[in-house]
Amino acid sequence: MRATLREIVLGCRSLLVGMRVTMVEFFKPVVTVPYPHEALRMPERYRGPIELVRDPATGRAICYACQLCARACPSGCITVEGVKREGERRKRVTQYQLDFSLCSLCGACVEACPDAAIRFSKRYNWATPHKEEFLLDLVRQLEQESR
Amino acid sequence: MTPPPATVQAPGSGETFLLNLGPQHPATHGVLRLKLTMDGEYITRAEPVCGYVHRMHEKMGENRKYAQFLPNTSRIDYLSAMHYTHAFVGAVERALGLAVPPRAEYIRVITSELNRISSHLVWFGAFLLDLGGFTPLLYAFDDREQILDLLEAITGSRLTYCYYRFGGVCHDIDNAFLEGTRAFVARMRPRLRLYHELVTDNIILRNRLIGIGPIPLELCRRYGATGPVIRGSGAAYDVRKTEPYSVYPQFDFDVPVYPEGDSMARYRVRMDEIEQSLRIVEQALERLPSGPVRAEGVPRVLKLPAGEFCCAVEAARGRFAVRIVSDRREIPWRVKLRTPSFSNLSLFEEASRGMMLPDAIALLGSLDLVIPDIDR
Amino acid sequence: MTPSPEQIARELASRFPPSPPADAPPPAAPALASTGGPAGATPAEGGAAEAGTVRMLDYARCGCHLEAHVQPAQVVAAAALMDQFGFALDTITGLDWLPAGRMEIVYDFFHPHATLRVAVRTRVPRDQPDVPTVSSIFPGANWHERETHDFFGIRFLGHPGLTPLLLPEEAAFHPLRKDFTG
Amino acid sequence: MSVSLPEPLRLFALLAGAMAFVGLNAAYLVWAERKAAGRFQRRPGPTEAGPAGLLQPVADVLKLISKQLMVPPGADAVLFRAAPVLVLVPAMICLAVIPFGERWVAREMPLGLLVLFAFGSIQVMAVMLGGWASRNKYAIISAARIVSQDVAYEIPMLLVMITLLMVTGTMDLGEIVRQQAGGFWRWHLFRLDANPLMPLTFVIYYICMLAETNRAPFDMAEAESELVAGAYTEYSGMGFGVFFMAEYANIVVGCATATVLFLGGWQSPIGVGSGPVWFLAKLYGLVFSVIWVRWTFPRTQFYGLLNLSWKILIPASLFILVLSGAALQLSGS
Repeated sequence: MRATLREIVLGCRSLLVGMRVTMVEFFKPVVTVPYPHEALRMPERYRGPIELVRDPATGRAICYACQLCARACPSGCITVEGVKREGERRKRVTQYQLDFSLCSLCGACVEACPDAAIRFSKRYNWATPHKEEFLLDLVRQLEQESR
Repeated sequence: MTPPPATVQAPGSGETFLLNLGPQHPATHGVLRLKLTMDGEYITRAEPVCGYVHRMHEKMGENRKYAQFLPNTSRIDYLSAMHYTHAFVGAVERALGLAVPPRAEYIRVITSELNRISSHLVWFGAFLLDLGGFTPLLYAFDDREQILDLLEAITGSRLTYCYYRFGGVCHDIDNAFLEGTRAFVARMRPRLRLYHELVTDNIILRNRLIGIGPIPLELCRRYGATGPVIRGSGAAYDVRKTEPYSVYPQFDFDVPVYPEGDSMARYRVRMDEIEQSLRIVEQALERLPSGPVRAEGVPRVLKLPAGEFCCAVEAARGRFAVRIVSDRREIPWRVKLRTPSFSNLSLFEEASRGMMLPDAIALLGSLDLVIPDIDR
Repeated sequence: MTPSPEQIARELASRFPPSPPADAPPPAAPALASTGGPAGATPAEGGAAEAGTVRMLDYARCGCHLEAHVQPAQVVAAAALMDQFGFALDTITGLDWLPAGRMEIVYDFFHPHATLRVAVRTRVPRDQPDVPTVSSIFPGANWHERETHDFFGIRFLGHPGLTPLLLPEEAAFHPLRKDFTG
Repeated sequence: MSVSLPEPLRLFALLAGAMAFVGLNAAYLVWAERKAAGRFQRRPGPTEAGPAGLLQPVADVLKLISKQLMVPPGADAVLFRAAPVLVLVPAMICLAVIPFGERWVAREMPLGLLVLFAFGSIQVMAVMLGGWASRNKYAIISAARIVSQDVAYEIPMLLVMITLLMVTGTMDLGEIVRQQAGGFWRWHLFRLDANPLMPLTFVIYYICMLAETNRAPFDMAEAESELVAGAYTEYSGMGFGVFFMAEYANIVVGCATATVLFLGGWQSPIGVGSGPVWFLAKLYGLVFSVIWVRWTFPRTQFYGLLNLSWKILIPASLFILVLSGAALQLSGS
């Protein structure tokens, strides 16, 4: 009897303590970010879909299609093609295709690149109902940016 | 299509009905299916059916180079990605005899323990959700968000970190991370007190957990249950202590053990582990050595010597072990992943016999399952 | 009371001696190899280690203290021995040694109270991969055996329900066999 | 009602008023609950539809109305369709007898309290009916739970009512409120002279009310983490919407009853300036506490709920009843 009464009293106390906790939280400011109106900035190392880096000297992509990224990729989602032009020491990238629907953003390609010719973009809120839109042509993307 | 007749008989009538809990059900946290043979609200047999998110990671391991398998390790148990990567790089480092620089080991410990806290916070929230309390989930996620922000800043990802490399870690940590982690540790202690006031001491919760779903130590041993499950049944089995890896022996921390074996014991183990992880993080921050974060002389083309190499870690849910069988090629002959949720769930059928449905759900929640970890 | 690796090794070696060839005298002492290199074998020599070999291993190197090779028929007795020593079943898995025409089943054990890892191994022919189940001793083996059956097609005789666990219900393929093609 | 209307018209106006009140009340209580839940959880709650999300209920209703009503194959179609209606109508009838102010009562009756209790328990049976008719195992388990929960909690509730009746001596709700005029110490909640355990009586009533309305922490019937949505699992569109509406209507009825019986109805706590404003303030204060409780506690276990009723609440309310009788006898009325 005594133990039961004690339990009831302690139990009621625990309930009141819990209600106090939520009431204190009730008057604190909200912690969420109202997403479409306000968005967080992605950190420096954020891993978005990769993009080609421009060589400031030439204005073109640094990439010379050495294929190391394509070989490092565990999902095989990178296809690179390059052409060697007359009088140039290295090949120039002509096509850099990324199948983002296969990419797991692991970063093996960026790490494998010997010349830092690819980097992560900060793109994160990206959705599409069409799978083909995830087939990215990074060379064209770079050209469009320069325009 | 006519559904099977549903009848509820009084207990003891011997007439049972089959209840399909899942694969889509609020309490199964993903796609686990429980085939429940029910006698009224009492469970006479609970048969877990898994494999709905089976991805055959082990086959993928046989098809790609060691470095290419690294991203997979984050995706087996997405809530303790750091630990899983740790086990895999650990096995490779053992095989190659790589000495990891101390700073890298310390960074691994800090990130692993932060990851453990964030995993336990998810469990805490989801468990309370199973028990019908929604508010603690959002409090826990608020705290977890702080960890995810910290880890995202150094790894570039919020869940699938893929941060460890053979012989070290990917990038060094910066001052902002150190400050942020200190601030988090300072913030978390009062938050734990809040959790105890709101949840642990709550009489409703205590009545729902104390004495419910008892798992004797013997049952844990025969099923190979590890992690908070076996520690909640009275065995101080923690891979960080029994099979020390990384620099864990240098830290002063306790292994929380509760002998009762009920859901409350497992709950308490995890809550205490958050506390202990905070202690480890604190110590690691204090003593963080300077130096490189990647070992010298890691071969560009990674080939392991022939033989088998195992490495086990204490993941948030228990013992995770990787076994690599190498035949000197660039890709492994076999990668075996021993996941804790698999063994922890396998005892559910025996442990839940004769329980009422809500109690069985409390038991299921207290096992802290991640379904992709079971299915791999 | 936690056993030492040497003690377990001696016990294993004396209980599961190498099967004597029909025309040779039984060995005088059980074979107990000293601390060796990495565990296991390579596909080329897959299945070379004879049943009855017990080897102490370099834990720092391969994450295991001890491995014992037994006959397929002896796995239940070996599991019972590990049970007596208070071990817990860690996992069961298969290995396909295609070049040697054999499959290997590895039983991993950990000790809940000690730093001790033991692997019990047995080898079966690839064309008839049968081995008795240990689920009567370690009920946890039930799922591990089902999984191993899924992946390798190894049949665990006496198993209470060897239905696919992770693979689809009607799956009749074994993806981790080396000759499996998607 | 100062304007006298012919009886059929009056009845019609009354019903229309009750329906409008129930609908609006439910819609905006949902909004309030979501806002409050948000604040308890440190998030803003609905914000997108209209200022501060005030149009959210309109959007919700439009969505629910536009959905197809499904009757699961093999279900008892008649009972399945009748259940939502049966759950809503009693709540409306109850609202009709509740005095919101001195003259603000739709239908004053000398036996108002009896009406409240007669119709108050129908809704639980209607939810059970819905669960039973759904031909869904989760719904049936839920229906079985509702029955035993209802049986367990009607008893202490009625015992508490008898205690209160001994104090008031009347079942006329208006009269009961009038007895409590003159300041908050005159409220039945604080009538310690009539029964020293009066606050405890209120607490027991409050717990029973939570259980009767299937509100957390006693929402075993819905129990979304166990039974998906319990008795409502198979209901779609407005079928579910009506259940939802009824849930809030029943909360209001339960809280209004508590206000009338214990908190002095429309009487001002300081004795002057009484009016319907006070009634609504007390009513929605209680409703807020119901929301607060829901967003604080986990759900009780089913046998925990029965234990609480049979082992604690019923003995306690019996004890209070005896004590009340003794006090009445001693004061020599």
